Amino acid sequence: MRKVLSSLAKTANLVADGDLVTFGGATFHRAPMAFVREMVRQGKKELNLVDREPAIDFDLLIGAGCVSMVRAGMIAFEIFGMAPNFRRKSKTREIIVKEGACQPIISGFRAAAMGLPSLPVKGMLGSDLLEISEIVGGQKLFEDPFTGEKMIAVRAIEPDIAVIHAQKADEFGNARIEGPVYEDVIKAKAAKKVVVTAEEIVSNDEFRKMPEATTLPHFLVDAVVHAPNGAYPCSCCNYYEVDYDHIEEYLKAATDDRFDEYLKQYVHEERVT
Amino acid sequence: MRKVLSSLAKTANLVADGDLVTFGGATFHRAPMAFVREMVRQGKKELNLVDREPAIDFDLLIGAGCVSMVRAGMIAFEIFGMAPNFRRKSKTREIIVKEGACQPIISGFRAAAMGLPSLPVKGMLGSDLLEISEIVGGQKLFEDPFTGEKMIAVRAIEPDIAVIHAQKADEFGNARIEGPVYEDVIKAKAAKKVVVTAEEIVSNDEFRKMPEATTLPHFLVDAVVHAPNGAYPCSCCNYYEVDYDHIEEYLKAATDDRFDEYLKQYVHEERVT
Amino acid sequence: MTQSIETPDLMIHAMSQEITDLDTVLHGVSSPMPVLAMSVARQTHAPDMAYISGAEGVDPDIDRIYPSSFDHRLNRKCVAYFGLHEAFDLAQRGELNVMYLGAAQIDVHGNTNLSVIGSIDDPKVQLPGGAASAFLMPITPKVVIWMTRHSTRTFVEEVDFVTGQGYDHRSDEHKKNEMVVISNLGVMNFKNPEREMQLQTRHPGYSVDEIKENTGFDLRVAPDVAETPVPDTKIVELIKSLDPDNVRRTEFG
Amino acid sequence: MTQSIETPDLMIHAMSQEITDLDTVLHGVSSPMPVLAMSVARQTHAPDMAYISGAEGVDPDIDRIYPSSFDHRLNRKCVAYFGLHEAFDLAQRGELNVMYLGAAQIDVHGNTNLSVIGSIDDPKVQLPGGAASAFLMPITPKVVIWMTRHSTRTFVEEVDFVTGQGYDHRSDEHKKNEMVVISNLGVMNFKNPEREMQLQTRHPGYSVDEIKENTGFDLRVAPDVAETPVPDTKIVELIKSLDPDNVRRTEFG
Repeated sequence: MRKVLSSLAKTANLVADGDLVTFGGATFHRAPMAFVREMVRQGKKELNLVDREPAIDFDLLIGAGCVSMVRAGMIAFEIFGMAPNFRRKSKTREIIVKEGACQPIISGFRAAAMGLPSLPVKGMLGSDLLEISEIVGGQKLFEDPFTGEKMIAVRAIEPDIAVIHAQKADEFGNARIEGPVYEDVIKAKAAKKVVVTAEEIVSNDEFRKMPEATTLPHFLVDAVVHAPNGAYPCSCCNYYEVDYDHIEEYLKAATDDRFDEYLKQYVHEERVT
Repeated sequence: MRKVLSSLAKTANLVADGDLVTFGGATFHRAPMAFVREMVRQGKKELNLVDREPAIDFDLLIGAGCVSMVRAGMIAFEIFGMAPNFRRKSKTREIIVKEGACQPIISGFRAAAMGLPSLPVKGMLGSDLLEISEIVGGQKLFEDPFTGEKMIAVRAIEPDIAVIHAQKADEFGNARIEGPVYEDVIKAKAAKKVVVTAEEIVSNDEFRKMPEATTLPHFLVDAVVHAPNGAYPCSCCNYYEVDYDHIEEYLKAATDDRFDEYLKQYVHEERVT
Repeated sequence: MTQSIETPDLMIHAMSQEITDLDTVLHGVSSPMPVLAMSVARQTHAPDMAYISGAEGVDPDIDRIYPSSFDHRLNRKCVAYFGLHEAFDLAQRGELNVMYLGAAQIDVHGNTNLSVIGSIDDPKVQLPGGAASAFLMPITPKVVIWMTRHSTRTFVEEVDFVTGQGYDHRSDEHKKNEMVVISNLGVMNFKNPEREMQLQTRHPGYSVDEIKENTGFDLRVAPDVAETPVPDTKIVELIKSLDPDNVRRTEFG
Repeated sequence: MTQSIETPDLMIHAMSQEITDLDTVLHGVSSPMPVLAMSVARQTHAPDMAYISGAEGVDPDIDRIYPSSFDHRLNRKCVAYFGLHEAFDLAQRGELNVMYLGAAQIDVHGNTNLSVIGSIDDPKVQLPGGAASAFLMPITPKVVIWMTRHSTRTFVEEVDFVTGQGYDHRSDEHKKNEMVVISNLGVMNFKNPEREMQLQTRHPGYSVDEIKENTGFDLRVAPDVAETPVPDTKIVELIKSLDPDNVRRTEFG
């Protein structure tokens, strides 16, 4: 194991303009928001974002002008309604939306995690989404070599970088996620580069005391960043809950055309540890 | 959750002659030996066994005349040498051996676990094993629908029953495996029926205190049996180690043509709790 | 106002009735109504069902809901974690019995739209996306669609975009699977040979004609059409206690 | 007798030298020699390698070995668990750098046989099986084959059955991957344009001619053939301490 402890600024530098990027977590939970804000500060451009059910992480990057393409099963603010910047910029065509379905996106990550060019899935047949996906090259009808059953082959999704916020990590890149893991292990295996941001940096011994709790072994991780409150305003199980008030404040700012103010206050003037 | 706590005798009754059967564990570790011995006592016939790297579990059933077909990546007693009954009965053609390779067997289980008719794997091309597998229908060459890359499709392996020995279970079928898990979760998802034998039956509350440690949720499990020392002479992590002396005794009995004595002493006259 | 207060509870109760004991049930994102329906079912007529939360907890002891359906507090005292990709594998194996899905539009064949209003190439409104609909609709033994705004704009002759597959977009094998639509006006299913939507029960206070008027196609009526059963006080109290902040009402805005 | 005592240690040391730091390395079943080689590498020249045990532990702190290479005590103080199916995914991604495999027979092209002696339809001897060989041999950047009984019966003109693919059974892409054969007589590789086996180093006490005589085909000799380096006392002591019961000697029977 070699030491891979780094800083937000340095690791965000690993993201190149135009990269295919995915994040750990789901909707308002354990998204790597500190890293997302650093990406905004670094002025990333033309990112290609992919995830199953993202929310404020994608919307913030879209609102800040970092994104040119989004592929997701659903992007929304749950009961709070539409993702405001996504809604606006998809209408003006400032971003291209490639709607997927959750399972093909998960299976695309899985194919890449397994080192396969594609993976079969069921369902999908008969949906207009399939047609769109076929056109953009993400899915293809094929027949199972044994049964002849009509299946959908989902092309591997291999992000240039996956950023995952964990509760604990050590300086070598071992990471422990507490509570729901979502597709985070799959994403880490699928991506070319993996950055873990963590609430706490603990000793390697802590991991060796409870190896069954280790979610990501060090050899899957390229860099680790100490980022306390790194998921805020999203939740981080065992550390803090979603700040639903902040979500509403975000929505209000984006809807009232005061998103620049939001960015100034919460992103550009954020004090980074 | 409904209660599924049962007995060795009743659950072994779930195995029908001719069934495709797999076991949890690997070589001398956490094989469900108490269940295997009960299968011998019940005189199962013409079983079709499949696993990645089995050892004494398969060999005991073969020696007792319960088996007609074996498919494995490797079946051996590690440094102790050949599996004695497997060696003898494969030579006399009393059992049919379909040699697989570990990855196609694991991937066959995975395909079934994922509800897919087949799953692609890499490697395999150029091995005579592939030819054999193609003849028996387990593997097929195909081209990836996107890249055209030559891949091997592995047909799903859906055992009629998977028997898994766990350290802890509750009366509803929730099970916790400690230490290495091998392909046990995959097998449980792949099989039509799943029996868990467990060192200890603990309360449901024990599971709710540490849900992240639950290996198999109840809805994957059809029956649970309290089987202390249920992996013996194999190991059960955190409970007991392999009894290597017993392994040597077994080998000696089988090699010296005293296997009936072994069966009498350790299987037929075993006192079952 | 009485009606608007009661409709969510009536719907939640109806949604809960679609679960039979021993069913394995999953809910998705943005799903306060399904979370409540599953909780009610488990605490009343289906105590042995397998409850898989979108937040990944299995059989959690839910004391209350939150604005996010993935809030990890919804995993309180769960017995295990089960990831969405695992639940989807279960669905591919045919072992996920019931799933709840939403829709912005639905048509006579049960096609749902969660993608765009208008044309896909030049949408009037970009919707949030279908999430698991296109995957789960055809292959799940029972899909329950809940819609809180039953009108001629949401129950349409033909959806603008087929996100989730109705019966006319399915293979023969997948035509066997059941769909139930539970709206703020009534409960619809497709239990006829043509697999077209029919009214099975009307919510108290709504006539068959009123419901037909609010539907953008000629809505069939089941021969045994009846009134939607009203939940008893105990169930209403249960729902209230599980949702003290009235999260369930946000969908009725 | 001195020679027979030292050969395992000489081989283990040679096997350990095939690992460079930062390599991700896996061992399989029935593998006391690879376990010792990986342990030696990690405690000497490759401290940062990723060690994946066949017993599933990652970077365990191994104090001693056991008759079974899957003995869970080999996971002592590991930092994580990583299942074989996960390690195989890693291999399919090209991220498993080194794998150790056994063989009952090997030929000039590096084809290995672990399946049958004689014909597959009427085998003289049914062997235990190839385990991961057919999967990993072509796709792994470096495969190290260890063989403890170098003779004309094990190093053969043509294997009875191709379990693991030699270079003449590989696609052009997979021909790029390296193979090293470490026997009780010497170290062989395939570093020539024809990808045929060649002697790279001979173990102390064996001449090139002796090794060629014990080989069932015309063994090439590398232009820079040399003597296999002998491990220093510290390494020999380390091996001894890791294997107090001489498990490593069972393969030399």
